[in-house]
Amino acid sequence: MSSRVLIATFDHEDDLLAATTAVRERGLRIMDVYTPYAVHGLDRAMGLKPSRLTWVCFVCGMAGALGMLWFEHWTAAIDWPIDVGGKPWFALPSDAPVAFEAAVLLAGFGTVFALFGVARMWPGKQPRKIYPRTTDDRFVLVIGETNAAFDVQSVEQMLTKYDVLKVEEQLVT
Amino acid sequence: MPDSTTTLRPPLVTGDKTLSDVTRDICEPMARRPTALWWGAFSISVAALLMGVVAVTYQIATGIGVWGLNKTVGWAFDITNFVFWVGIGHAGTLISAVLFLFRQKWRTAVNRAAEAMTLFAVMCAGIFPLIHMGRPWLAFWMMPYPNTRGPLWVNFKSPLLWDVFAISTYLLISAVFWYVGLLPDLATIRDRSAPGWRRRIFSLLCLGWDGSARTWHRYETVYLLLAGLATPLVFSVHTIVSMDFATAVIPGWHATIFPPYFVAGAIFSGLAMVLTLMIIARKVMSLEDYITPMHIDRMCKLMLSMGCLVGLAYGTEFFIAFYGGNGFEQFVFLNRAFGPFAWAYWTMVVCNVGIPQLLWFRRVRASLPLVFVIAIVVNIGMWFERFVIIVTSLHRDFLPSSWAGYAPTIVEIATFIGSFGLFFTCFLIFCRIAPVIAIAEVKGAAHLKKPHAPQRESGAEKAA
Amino acid sequence: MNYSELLNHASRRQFLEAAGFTMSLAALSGCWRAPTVTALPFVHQPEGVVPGRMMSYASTCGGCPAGCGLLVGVRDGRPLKMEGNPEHPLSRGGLCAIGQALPLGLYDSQRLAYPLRDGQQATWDEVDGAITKQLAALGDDDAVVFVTSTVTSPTLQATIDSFLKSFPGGRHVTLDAVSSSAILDAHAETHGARLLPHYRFEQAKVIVSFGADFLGAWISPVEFMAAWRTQRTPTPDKPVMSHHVQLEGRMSLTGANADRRFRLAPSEYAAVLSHLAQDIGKRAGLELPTGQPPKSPLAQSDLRDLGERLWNARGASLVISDSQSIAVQKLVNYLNHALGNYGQTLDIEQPSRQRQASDADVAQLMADLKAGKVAALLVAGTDLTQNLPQREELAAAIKKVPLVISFAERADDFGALAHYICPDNHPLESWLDAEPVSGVVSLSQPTLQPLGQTRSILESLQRWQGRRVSAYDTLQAHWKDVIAKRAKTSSPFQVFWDQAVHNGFVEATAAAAKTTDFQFDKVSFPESQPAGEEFELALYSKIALTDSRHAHNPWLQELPDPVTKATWDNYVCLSPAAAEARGIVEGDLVKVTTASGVSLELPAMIQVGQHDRVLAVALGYGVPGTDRFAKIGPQWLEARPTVAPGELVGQNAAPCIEYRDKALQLALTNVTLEKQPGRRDIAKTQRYPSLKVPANVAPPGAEVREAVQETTLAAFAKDPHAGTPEVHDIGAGQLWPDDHPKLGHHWGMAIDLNCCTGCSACLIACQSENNVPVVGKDEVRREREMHWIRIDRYYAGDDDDLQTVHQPMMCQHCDHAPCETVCPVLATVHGAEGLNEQVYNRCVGTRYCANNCPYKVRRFNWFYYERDDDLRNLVLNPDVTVRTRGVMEKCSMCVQRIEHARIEAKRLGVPLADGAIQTACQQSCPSQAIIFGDMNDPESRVSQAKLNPRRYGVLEEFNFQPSVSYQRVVRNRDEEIGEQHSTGGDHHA
Amino acid sequence: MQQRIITVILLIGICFGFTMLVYGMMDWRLPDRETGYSPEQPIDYSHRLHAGELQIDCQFCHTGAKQSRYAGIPSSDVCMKCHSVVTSSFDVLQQEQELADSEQRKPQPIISDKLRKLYDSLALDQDLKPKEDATATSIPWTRVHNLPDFTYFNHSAHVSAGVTCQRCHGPVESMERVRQVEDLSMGWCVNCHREVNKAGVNGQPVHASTDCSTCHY
Repeated sequence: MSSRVLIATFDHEDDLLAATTAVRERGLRIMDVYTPYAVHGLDRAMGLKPSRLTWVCFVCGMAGALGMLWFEHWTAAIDWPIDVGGKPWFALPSDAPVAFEAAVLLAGFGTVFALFGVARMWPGKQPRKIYPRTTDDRFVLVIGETNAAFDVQSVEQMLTKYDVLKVEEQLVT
Repeated sequence: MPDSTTTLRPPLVTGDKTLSDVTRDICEPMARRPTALWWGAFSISVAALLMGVVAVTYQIATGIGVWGLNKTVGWAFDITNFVFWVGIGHAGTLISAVLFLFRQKWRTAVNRAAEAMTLFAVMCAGIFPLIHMGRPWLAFWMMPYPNTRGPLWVNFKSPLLWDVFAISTYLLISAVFWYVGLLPDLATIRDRSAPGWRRRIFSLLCLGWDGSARTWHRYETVYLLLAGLATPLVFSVHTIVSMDFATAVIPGWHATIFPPYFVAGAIFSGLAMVLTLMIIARKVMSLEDYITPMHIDRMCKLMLSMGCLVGLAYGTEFFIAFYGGNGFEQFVFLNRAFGPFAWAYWTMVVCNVGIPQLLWFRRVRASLPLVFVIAIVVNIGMWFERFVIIVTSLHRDFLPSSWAGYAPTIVEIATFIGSFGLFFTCFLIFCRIAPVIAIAEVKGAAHLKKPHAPQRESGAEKAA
Repeated sequence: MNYSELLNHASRRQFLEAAGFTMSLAALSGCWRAPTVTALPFVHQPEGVVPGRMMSYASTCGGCPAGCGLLVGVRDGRPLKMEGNPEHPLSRGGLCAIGQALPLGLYDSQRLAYPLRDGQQATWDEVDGAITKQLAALGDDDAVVFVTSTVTSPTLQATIDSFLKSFPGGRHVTLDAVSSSAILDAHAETHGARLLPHYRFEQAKVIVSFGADFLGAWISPVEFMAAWRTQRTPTPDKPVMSHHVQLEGRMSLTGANADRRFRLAPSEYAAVLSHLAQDIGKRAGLELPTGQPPKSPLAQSDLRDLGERLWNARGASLVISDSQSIAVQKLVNYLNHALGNYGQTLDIEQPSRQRQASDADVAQLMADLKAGKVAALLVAGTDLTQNLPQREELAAAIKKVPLVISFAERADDFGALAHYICPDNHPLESWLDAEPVSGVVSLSQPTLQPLGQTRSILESLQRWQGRRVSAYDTLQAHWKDVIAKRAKTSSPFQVFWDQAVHNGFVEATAAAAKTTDFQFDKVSFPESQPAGEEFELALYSKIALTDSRHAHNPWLQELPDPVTKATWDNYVCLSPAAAEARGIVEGDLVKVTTASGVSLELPAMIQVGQHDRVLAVALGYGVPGTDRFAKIGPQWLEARPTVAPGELVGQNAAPCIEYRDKALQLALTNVTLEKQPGRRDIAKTQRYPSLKVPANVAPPGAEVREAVQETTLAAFAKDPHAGTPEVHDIGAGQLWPDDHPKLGHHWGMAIDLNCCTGCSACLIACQSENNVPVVGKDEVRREREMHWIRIDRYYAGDDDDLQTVHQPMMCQHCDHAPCETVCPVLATVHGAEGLNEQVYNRCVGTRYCANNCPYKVRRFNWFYYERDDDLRNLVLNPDVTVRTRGVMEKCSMCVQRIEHARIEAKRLGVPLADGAIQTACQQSCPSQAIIFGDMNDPESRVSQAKLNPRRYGVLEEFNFQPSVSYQRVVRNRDEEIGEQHSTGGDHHA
Repeated sequence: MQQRIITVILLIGICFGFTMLVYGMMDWRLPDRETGYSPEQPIDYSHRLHAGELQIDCQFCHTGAKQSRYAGIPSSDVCMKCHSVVTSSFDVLQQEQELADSEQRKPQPIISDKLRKLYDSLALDQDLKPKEDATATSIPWTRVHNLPDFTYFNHSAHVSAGVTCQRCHGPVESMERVRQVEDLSMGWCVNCHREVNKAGVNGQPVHASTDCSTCHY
């Protein structure tokens, strides 16, 4: 099924931010916003919840640390206990460094791959071509059709006071 | 809303640019043919690299004996270079991660290059522990993998093993950090470049980045997390490197001050290297508008403070040796300052503590040539620091009967030069194929002026 | 999807391509099938021979005339390990470096494998035929001269005599490279019998040696060391030990072990001896030597003290000298006589036969040769032209001799001049006997078939007298006729013989030598010659290369001299003062010219304790053919050859020898020294000579390292623990729990530094047991020698009263080993029995362990040390891995011997007894300074040694918990604390 | 579709190939891929016959096993203990005997081809008399069980501890030609040592050390 969307293009983050807020107040549905760089405050303007990737990071980190600690102790003291310089079997201090590195490694990779997962990014993925120059100098606000009065003229009217460069309507599948 | 021009801080990007200017300025050098200057630098680096390759091949084919080591001095150039390069690497992460956490916007100009530098420096560093082995082809024995020997695992109590994990983790995380930072810019290049292999490659690399605010939102989180991980990682890595010595029993190595001492030294040397590179890049890639004197000035201040920190560490070592009252310890430090390797020691002190003091003067900080020279001097000094720690401690230890000397052979020197070859070759290639400056971040951080009189484009009407 | 379906989609070809490609990868992994190994069993297995088991055969060492008892370890038909025969009455289980190195000489690919005729390979029949013809042609007045080094073998002596008897003009001349003929001649005058006393150091309470290096290379060092040692172990309840005074010009190993050492130029011996003689003579109330004693270079107080000590120990004192001046030796005899030492510490009833040379005969021979009066010249056991002065004239003269025969094992300097070389068997290949001291007759038996077509000299001589008798028969016959009778055995000969072969020796009393009363009139004070400013030159022999015979043995060439620590070279030793005065630094080339105009150009060695007017050069170098070592050791970019092109290993100093008053003088006066341009680095294994750290970097209060502890007898008598430095409390409480109790055995070692003389026999013992490679001069110069044992030598005191200590330093097998903690791949770990194990095949070669070893005893294989000489490889011990390039190695406490002993005990079902395991170094230590054993067994000798109040551990305050401990040095001196470590640190390379 | 199949094959194959490669590379010096190694021998001597059927004790021929590092390959004269009499298989000899009886003549000596080689090595002629022209030469057997040079296995220790030969060499008494059964890898050694320390060797408690220096020096 296809739906109509309005695509408003701006050339400065301030306009975009203001517009976004206004549009949401109007009760219009913001499908997405495309910007050349991370515009601060946009997430609030769009009303995005804080990402849960932090937890992924934490869990991976813990897994790395604990897993490695256990592995070190198991290899050195349980599977084949070997006397090294008369050091004790339970040697937490000397196990710490590697455990820490393992934590960092797992946390880092876990988080990044989680990002690729949730953001649907993979090598060779083709982005939609409909928003030109969003990776250069254009800020694009995409408004989706809702039951609320989705009236092209009025929306455009509203956006002009935010120095919108252009507003166009499209059908998206 | 606040106009960026009214802020008291000097602007991060000078020359009244628009967003598209920024994009163009940074991307165009890549599209252009390389300059003669680039070719010159590149051919020299490759020559050096080849020299290194030859030296290492000869050494691995013949034996470690082709180095000047002996029964008493078991490490010298090899590990010195290793620590030296790891140290260089650290400033990269420091600048990109730590300054990011501290919301230092000026970092955006240099962080990309700094991260790349980290990557290549760590690559150079990683080579030395590998080739310093008597039987490098068995290096994989350092990895705890299931085997038919019992299985026989590895010694997790050995600082060298900690090194293996620290360095490889550091390399991987730095690479990821760098790559994630590159994603939006890769997309920018993809969109700038005309359809063709170039475009295909970049669209493959940028994982279909489309600048969606939702992605940006998550992306920011991840980047923050990575920065948060990378920061302790840097400190841990050099702490562990320092433990190669600190956990040993050899007087002059066995010192609890080493972790902070080494970290400070690492950052110090790293900053020096970043400065060196940035000053060159600025000229060669004509990026004066992005790497402004203000950046240089900040780096100099940081470097100066690190220099003083390092100086403090040297002083503390001597004091502890004297105060600790251990004859062996005291001897080692006297021997450093007045023994056969005094020349190395004093070179170190002058280069690391003496000369950087010039940076107290604004005029010095303002003059790029001077800063450049000082940066080089610091690099030299920091190399000697590691040399002094390793060689002077080893060559005269407990029993006078086995006291020995040390002098490098051609092979060692060639290998050392080779590592520089590798580093610069990688860096020059990087300058050609990836944006040296984080486009998206500059745009975000610069908070450019809104272009006057927005020209409305036709087409909005047609919507009706 | 299934296979058929798949084929519908992908064409067969594509599939095969894909599959094939992947298979090729898998196939790669299969490439490493081990090569096929063929095993050749015996056809007829000899009785009692079990492949893989080492068997010992008693024999006699043929390395020098000292004739020490030998146990030859033979494994799978190869003699591998030389060990001392503990039952032997003279050597008492000790064996010196030369003896240890015999096998390498045996497996020398350059030994002659066939006789030579005019330098061409020949068959024995040809050679025998020609020689017998020429011998038969000799007229009655033709002189046939048979030159040998000292012959201690009764059978060989008899054979030579019977051979010479068939020629009216036949005579036997004995030539010793380092001769003692003055001692024999002196006794001929004072005791009416030309003999060499048998010195009995075990009886000597006071030893005064004038330059005699009896612990180093003088006459019979192993025997002397074993005897000397018995007087060097003071105990708390019996704090007595011998007092050993050394007066010498050069710095000898014996001087390094003396309680009191005086610097005295050889020309000054006479003066000091005269004063002592006068003193003792007066005390004994004997007729004094005629004349007036010259002015003494020694302080009156010292002289009085010496005389006092000697007199108080009369009957149990010993005065000896290596001087080749008969006058001096007569004074020595006078002293020993006046002190009543004859019959006590000197035995002339059953004299020594280890030196028999008569230099007068040698001089006569040289004259005859030049005069062309010699018709036939046969030389065995010595290199005539190499060991004598005036080589050129001599060589020219020899060329005129119609028949010249050499029995040398190779075409040496003299062999090159000989018409025939009839190579004798290697000592390990031949039947022979020896009587080093009258009354002790020992046998040597072959331990393998001769490797080449060499032939025992016994057989050759028999053959030339027309008798086809094997060496074995000759020997047995002589034993049947003579030795058995002397031994007064009641058992039948076969039993006696089997016993002798089994034990390796028999006690066979000899008729007491006929001596007269002491001839006082023969002894006189020499007229004083004022000491000039010119140098004196002392020619000496190193412990490893007594004469040219062993120059082809790389183990001995690379053995560090125990005093100078130099390898692969000889050099001119001179005192620091002398060097400074002439602006000479170590390694500078200097030119030494003797009064007779002979000159040598050698590098300078600055030697602490050397007399300022004395130069010293070692004999036994510059041997033809030693340029073979040019390429020994690794060859790489910056490698320097061990022997420079056109040169030899060192230079021959024999041309400097002068024949004066009936002896070949090794000590020469009026020698000049001049500095030459250029240098030659000397490869030393120890650079820094002292425990005192350099003054300019010495922290106050820590100027001296306490690695070696010493005390004086006086202090020891008061408090057995005297000399213990106050160490920081190592703390009873440990940081970690002790998770590694040593429940079973706990191997440990104790080394008594008061007995260790530094003779370095253990180095070679270890090298031969553990397949330690030879690395060549350049690698030693780069401080990369591979010896597992290092004998640290430290000087203290000033040049006029130099005190030296020797400390064998090998892996200490610490229970808290710093090396183990740092190895990333567990290549060096701790065994349950306290051994620090090095696993070569696991080592990746990071060298971290070596860096972290506080004793610096780990050795790294910098290169692949060549093992391409297949014959030489036969010397390798199959029980020890030959290490490859890039791995670390170190002392393993002969773990292979531990394992073997353990398994044997298990096989025989007996407990592992103390002493069942002997490490290689311990077994052949001539002074039995090393004890190895189980520290958990309170009865074991090592446990006892660890209770010794003199015990201490090196660097033990660091809590490394070394398993090797040392016993403190005790010097027999009166002062409580010797003015220790005052200098020495100042002169170093 | 077709392409995808090829990719799948390639992927699976490459994974397989690389795992093999990696497996091959680790410890390639250990002879653990020698399992099943069963080389041709100069004389196809049957352990099944001698050790199995005839019940000859292993150490009757391999005398070194108890007292030496090496079990040792028997010298030719050991074989002669029996084969000076038994020159061929029993029934062949019997036939000849019967034939000879029927023809009233002395039976001719019959020597089987296998044993011919043995006698040649001993330089014995048809009537087992020494030939004067030939000299005895040992039989070049091919070693089946090989360990790396840096590993010291001592037969004596294991035999006197009561370990059966089969424990390492497998059921030799059932083999026509000897085959390597175990992989002789370090892990295999160590794990056996661990077991016997717990379980003991046929009831007897033993101490089998797992120190490195037990096998490596």
